[in-house]
Amino acid sequence: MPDTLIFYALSGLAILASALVIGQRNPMYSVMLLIASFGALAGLYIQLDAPFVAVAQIVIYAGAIMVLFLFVVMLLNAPQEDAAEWDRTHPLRQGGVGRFGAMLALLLVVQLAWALMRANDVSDAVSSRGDVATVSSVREVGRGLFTDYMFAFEATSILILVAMVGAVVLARQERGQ
Amino acid sequence: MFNSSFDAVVPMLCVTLAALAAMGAEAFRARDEKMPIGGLGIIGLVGAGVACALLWNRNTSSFGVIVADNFGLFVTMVLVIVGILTIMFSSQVLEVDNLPRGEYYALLLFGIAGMMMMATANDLLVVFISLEILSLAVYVLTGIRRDDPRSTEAAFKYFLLGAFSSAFFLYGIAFTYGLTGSTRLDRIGAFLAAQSMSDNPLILVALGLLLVGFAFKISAVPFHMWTPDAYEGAPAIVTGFMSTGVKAAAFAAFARVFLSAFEPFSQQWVPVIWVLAAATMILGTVVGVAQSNLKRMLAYSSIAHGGYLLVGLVAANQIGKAAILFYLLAYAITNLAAFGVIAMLASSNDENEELRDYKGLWHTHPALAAMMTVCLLSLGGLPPTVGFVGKWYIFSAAVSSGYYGLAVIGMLTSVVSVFFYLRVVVMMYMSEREGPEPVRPRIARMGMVALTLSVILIFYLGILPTRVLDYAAESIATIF
Amino acid sequence: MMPLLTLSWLVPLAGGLLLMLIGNGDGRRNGLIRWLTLAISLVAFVVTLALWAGFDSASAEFQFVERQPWIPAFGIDYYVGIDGISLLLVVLTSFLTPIALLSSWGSIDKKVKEFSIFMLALEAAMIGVFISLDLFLFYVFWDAMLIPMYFLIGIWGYDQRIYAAIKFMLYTMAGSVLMLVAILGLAYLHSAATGSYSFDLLKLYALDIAPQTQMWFFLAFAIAFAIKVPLFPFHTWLPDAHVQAPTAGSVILAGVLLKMGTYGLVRFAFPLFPIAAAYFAPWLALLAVIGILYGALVAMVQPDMKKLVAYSSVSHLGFVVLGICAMNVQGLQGAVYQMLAHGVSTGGLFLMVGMLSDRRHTRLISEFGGLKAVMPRLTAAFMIITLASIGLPGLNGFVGEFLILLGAFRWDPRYVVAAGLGVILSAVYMLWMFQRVFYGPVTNDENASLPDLQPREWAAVLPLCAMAIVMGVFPTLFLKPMEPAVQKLVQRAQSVQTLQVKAAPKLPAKVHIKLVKAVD
Amino acid sequence: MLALIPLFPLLGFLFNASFGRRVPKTVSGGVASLVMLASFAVAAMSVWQLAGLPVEERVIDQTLYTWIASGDFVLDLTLRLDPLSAVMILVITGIGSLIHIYSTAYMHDEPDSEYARYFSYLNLFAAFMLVLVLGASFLVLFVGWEGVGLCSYLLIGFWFKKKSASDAGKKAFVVNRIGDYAFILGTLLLFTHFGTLDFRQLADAVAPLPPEATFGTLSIATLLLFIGATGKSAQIPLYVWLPDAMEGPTPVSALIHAATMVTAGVYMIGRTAVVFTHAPDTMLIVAIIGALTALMAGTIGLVQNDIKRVLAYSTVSQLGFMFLAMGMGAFGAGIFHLYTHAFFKALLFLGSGAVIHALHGEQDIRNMGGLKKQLPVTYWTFLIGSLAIAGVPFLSGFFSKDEILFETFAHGHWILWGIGALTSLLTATYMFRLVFLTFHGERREGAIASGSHLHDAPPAMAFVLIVLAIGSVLAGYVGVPHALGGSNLLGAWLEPAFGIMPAAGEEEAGLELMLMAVSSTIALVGIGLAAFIWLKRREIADSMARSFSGLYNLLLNKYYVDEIYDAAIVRPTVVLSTDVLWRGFDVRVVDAAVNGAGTIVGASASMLRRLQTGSVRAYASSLFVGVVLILGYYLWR
Amino acid sequence: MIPLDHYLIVSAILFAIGTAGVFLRKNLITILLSIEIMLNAVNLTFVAFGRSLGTVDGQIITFFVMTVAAAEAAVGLAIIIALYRHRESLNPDTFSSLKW
Repeated sequence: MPDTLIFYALSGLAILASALVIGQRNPMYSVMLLIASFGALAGLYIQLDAPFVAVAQIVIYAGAIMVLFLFVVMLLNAPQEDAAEWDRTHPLRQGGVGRFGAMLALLLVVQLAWALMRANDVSDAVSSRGDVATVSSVREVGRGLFTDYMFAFEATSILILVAMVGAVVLARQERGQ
Repeated sequence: MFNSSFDAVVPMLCVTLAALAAMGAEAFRARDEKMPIGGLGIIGLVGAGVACALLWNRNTSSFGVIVADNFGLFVTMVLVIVGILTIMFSSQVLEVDNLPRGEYYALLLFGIAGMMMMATANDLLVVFISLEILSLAVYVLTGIRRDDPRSTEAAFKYFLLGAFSSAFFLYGIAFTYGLTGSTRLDRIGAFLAAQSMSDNPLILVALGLLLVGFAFKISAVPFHMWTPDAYEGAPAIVTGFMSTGVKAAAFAAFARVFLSAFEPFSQQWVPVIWVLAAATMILGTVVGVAQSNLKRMLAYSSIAHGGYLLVGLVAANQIGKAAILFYLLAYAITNLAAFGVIAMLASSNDENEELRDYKGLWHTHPALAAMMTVCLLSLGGLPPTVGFVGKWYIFSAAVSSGYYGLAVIGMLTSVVSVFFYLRVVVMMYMSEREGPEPVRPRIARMGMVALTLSVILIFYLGILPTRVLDYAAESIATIF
Repeated sequence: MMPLLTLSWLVPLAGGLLLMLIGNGDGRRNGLIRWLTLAISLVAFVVTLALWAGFDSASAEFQFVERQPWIPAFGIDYYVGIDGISLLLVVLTSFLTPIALLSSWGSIDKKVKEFSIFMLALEAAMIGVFISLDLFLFYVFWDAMLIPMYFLIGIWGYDQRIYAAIKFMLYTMAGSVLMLVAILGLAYLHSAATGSYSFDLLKLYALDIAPQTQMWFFLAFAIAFAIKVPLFPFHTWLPDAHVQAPTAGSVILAGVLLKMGTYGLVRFAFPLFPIAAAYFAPWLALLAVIGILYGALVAMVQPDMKKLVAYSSVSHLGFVVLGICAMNVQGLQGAVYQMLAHGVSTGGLFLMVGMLSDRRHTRLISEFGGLKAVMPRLTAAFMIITLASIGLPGLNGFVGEFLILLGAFRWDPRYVVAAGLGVILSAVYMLWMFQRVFYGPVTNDENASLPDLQPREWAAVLPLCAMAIVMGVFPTLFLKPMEPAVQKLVQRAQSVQTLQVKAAPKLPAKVHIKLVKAVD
Repeated sequence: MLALIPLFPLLGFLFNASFGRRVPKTVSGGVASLVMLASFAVAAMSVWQLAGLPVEERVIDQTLYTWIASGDFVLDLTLRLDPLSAVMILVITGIGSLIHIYSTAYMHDEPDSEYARYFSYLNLFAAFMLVLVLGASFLVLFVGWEGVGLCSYLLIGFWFKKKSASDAGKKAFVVNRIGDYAFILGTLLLFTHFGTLDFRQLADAVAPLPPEATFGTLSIATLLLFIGATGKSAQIPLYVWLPDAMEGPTPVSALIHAATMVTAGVYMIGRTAVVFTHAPDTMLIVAIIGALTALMAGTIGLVQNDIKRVLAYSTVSQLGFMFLAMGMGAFGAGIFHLYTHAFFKALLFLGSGAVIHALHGEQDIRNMGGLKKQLPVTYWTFLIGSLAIAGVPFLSGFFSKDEILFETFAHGHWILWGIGALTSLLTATYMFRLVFLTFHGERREGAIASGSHLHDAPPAMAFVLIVLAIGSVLAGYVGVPHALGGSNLLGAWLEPAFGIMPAAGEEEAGLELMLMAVSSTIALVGIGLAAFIWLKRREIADSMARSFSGLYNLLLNKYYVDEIYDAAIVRPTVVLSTDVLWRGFDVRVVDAAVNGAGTIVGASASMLRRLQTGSVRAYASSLFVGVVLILGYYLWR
Repeated sequence: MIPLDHYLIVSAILFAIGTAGVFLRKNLITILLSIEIMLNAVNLTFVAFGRSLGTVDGQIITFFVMTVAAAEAAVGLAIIIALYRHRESLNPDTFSSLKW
């Protein structure tokens, strides 16, 4: 029962925070709220017997990535969303796009929920299978990472390299400027 | 370390090493030192090509997630060719636009490595990661002309939509994983074949989301919106590269996932892809008609070509699978060469990519005009070019599976597409220029060599396609 | 033995490639290139004559057959061969090409090299179309032919050339892609029946295709060919293309390209799908007859000479299609003969109209008048060709027309009653044009001092006039080689129909009656 | 041997066509005339040879080569000499030669090249005409048939700078083509039924059949053939070209449009007599058309003012007579009239030519008069010709015309006989109107040349006129009817060619004599009437024209037939073609559809490209729509 | 215990919120954040599925996703910086010089 309560609390928090993220005009607040949401998710991960992921979530996501965002927000010094009037000639450029997208998002939720409800084998308790110790073991995670996921792991290094080079290429100041 | 399980990654390893070498060379090069960094890339690519040749028919796999089957190797070969041609075309572009050489080549090569990975990946996660590798590389290449707002805008649009769509793709992987317990394609395939899951809506959701991810990368309608903008904004040669390399890799993975792992669900995905193919062919060609910017026009044309490739996927018979491979090759060479011409004619301050800029090109650059014409005719699918053989192959697949409707749509749209290809020819050959000649750079020899090579290939494969068709047929014999 | 058939198309193609090697930046070597091109085309002509010389007129089989695996996985071969029908068309092609080249001698002075290359490439592709026995090969040549023609019209044509070139290309392609689908379908049917793909025409002949399928495939083929012919109402590309093309282009277009449509009907559409052919023949014939009258009527009121001749082609080709639809020996032979005759006479007309338009830079009939006094030689030649075109006995047009009418009459007299009116109208429009251009006083001062035919022009005109007469006086020279092939086609059409009547009684009643009639 | 007959003129044509412009007139004209004479010689020899054969074997065939062969349709180029063609070739080569000779003088004012061109055409015509009559099958006949049409076209339009001339040439050709259309259809019909186009084989095939009681295949076929004949031989409704054909040089009118070509229709019916006799319905139509044409042309001829036009209508009228004969089954009589007509009509035309020549091109008889003295040779020969055509007894026209009228009457067609008799009256009247207005009386106002310049026909022309005048008198005596104690040699000679011969004659000699008397009277009355009106009381003519101005104008304008054709057929066709088919259907429908397809593509292109707004969020929404749709498809499927 | 579909629905909602954010916000950074939300939602799905399957694969995949998210964020932010340099704006609709 507490599990359920905790689950609802955390999920509620995550959803609420996320909803606030996209309901914010100020990106600074958005980042902060997103960190909160990530925190809630980390809680859910713990509940799902994935403590390592939860830690990584806090450290990598909330700690690293979000800080990156913050840096940029501050660097650009453009806290407010650009509310200037823009060209209203085209229907798709008006607020309609937002509303339309939101509606589609709603539709997506409905679709997914409906699919989930019709799927019969997902209603089992999430922890019905597997050994908690195995699942939550960092050792297992590490072993998996360097055996089955060895190649993916190596590939990730290339990914990071690309991101690095790319970020440098794009963001550095022009020489001589 | 060099056991058999390592062989399959050798091609991409070659390329990756070349990329690293390019980075290193750039890092250690003196400020004004000229260095043949592109040469490094070509060496790496040739190495990859040789590795492919050696791996041919050996059907090895590494780490369980990279399989060097003939299918993957064929696409890898296509990517090698794309890479070599791109590098050859690039030298002039880099010179003229003063782009950061080392980073450019490194990203290009990393991108190719990612593509190779994607083409040979046997694991959805690896597909995703490689997709990200190549995407990130291409995003950056798109925006590499930082001083050009259009270039940056293109990169931004491509990036934003790419990220958006990859989230869907990832979501699809998540469902697939959740339902089948694995991300390995062979296991998924085995699982789906064993369980009757067609009544499970979740697997269909997974299917749909994966479809979206791939459809985005191959710019199928309605996931194509980024394409014209990105293609137009990117430097021409990058456009050439991404319109061929990315598409080849994405299609390889698409075909692999849908024709092996999700083969049991073909009843479910074929109608959707049918619609996508039809819509893509129609929209690509129709909107292409209205374009006045050559790059943008070719962007729509490449959308349409994606549609033709989808037809091969719909047909999903032996011919269709081989046809996809052959068509990828045909399209890659042709399209790349066409963009190569555009790239070579672009000067630093004006890209000269409006159709009217090509007026009278015949008189100033007869060889370029002629080769451009060959490329356009090949894109239009006229014999005796490779484009014709490709189209013929694709549509015979469709007909063999009884998709006459799709074949007819494809044929008719290809007629319409000929219209806009011919408009370029009209400009080059049949219109006289009023006003001053646009400023055009000196045409580099390297680019001409690449172009000549492409044209020779276009004709060679158009007239004597047997050998390559056989390779394509062999490629699909080992899987599926 | 020499691979003569391959040579027949390879010679021009190789010649064209050879020309590419000649630098001609500022037109210095125009003369050399012209002569070289002419020489190449004459060599090709000699090769085709050698074909004729070695041809066994008594045999209905394909001769000079060459066969090399090309794309074995699909049963695609480089498979060429000719029977009497294709022989004559090949010879016609190589005969007209040098003439067309001569016609452009003076009028094309920009980019002579490229022009020559395109002309030779065009010749190669056209010959290829006629000799292919593999549908894939056929289609390759068929489509490849469009490219040089497109450039010829688009670069060297008149004011509206770009529109005309694109219209020509798209119109034709729109039809032919449907045919491609049908070709693929045929290959697939072959694989379904025998387990292997094949584009071999003879193997596909042997296929037993369900009537329903035949209908669709036949339509696909027939539309492609009908556009090429051009059959009413698919004809509107033709006036534009003809009018805008340079003289050489018009000559080839009228002389050879249009024949491809009718050749296609004879060689592919009818024998491949005999049941559908029998079903659709009345409708095709109806269109043909409408085309005959329509083309003639519209030709009559054209103010532009080239347009007039162009519409007259619509009318003449209608006869050809009518003959084919009759599917009996006379009709078919007449049709093939008419193809040749039309090639010679309409080619000649375009040639001479081109000469006039080169001299005066206009093709409007109203700009001319009284030329007989100024250029008696051209007038005489024009007269001969005009008469040939209106089917005067003793000249080439008559033989084909009469045989067609005869064949069609035996099939269904009603068509002949209508088609015959076209014979009247052809006299009206041709003679009217002749009168307005050549007779009367010289009203326009610009016409007063036009030079008569030059020796080079004679060289182009004379062979055509001679052919017009030879074909009219000794038609058996041409009828004989094609007869066995025609007989075979007719027998095939009838025997398959007989079989199908027994095998498939569920056909629509109309077809059934038609078939029974054909069998009787 | 037979082939030589047409070959000679053909060689003459080739010579004049190739070298004519470079040789003097004497050479070109001389060659042309010589080849004709040579041809005549060969023809005469051939006929002699034919006459030497027994009656039932009087056929000489010469097959040159197989012309067209296609399946079961094999057509040899065969020339055939039989009694019928014998008469024809003699007429053609004989009168042809004379006219060639005449032309050497008549055309002497033309420049060398035109002179040569003229003779080349004339030779070519002779060649084709000979092929026409020698041809053993429909198609060989058709070669000549069309060939002479061509030459007629060329010669009518000889003075091509005159628009009226080239118009007339074109009209002749086109109207002939209409007939040819029917002719070809008839040929095809016969071939499909009998499997042959050879006249003899066809006759053999048809002969055993009973005559058609109802309007069947044979009737249709013969009717079609007859329509062909009406084109060539200027009968209703296709006669309209012949009067216009007078735009050509006068010798041409004499040779082609009077003596030879226009009779081809009559000849053709004679040639296919067996078939026609099996189609009684058609025969009747032939007769009626012939009679009506004769009458109608006669009425028109009465008021025409152009000397050659009068003769042209007279020709039409006489041709009508011939068809009347053919329609009556009196093939011999028809051919007989054809033969005599050749002489006197050639004579008349050449005489008129001499007049025109003398007057330097003046053709309007209202501007003539009193030429009798200045042109005596012309006058006297012309007069003989007029007498002959009017049917004055014991001249050639009398015998042939009487035979026709007699046959008509004998077959019980009194109405047709009446029409024929009336036409005879008209013939005599208008011919003598012509004679009187031209040669008698005073020179009238507006005459171009003053008397001093007039000269009679030069020797070459005079010679020809005299020969023909003699012919006009004597030609009839080969066919003196039995009633007059003759033996109708010509009829007997022709008999085998027609297969069957109605044996009207001896037993009705009385009737025939009576009819002869009637028609002789008619002829004389006609001449008298003409003399009264145009010699004595010319004002009567004018007052009659005034008081019956409606009728007069109707006749003067040839019943407005040209105008009716123009309004009913030509103009609507042009309007239909221009406005409905070309500018309407071609441009507004087909091309509009084609371009419309292009426009639709283009329009949808510019519409669809608007979706590409440049806004990344719109792009994302498109993507998202795709996602939702695909998922929706899967979930709601 | 909490059934799997609860987690899945939570993640679906989060995912949808992410997608909605892409449309609703006119600030590039926020849009990027929305995409991060989507990726996180997927992570939750992975972990939940992994847990229910009883393996650690889901967790491992999550790490890769995080890496990818980081890389994307790096490149994305670099692009945003470059964009901002050109136009001084973060409104995505400012950047529509490429269209039609």
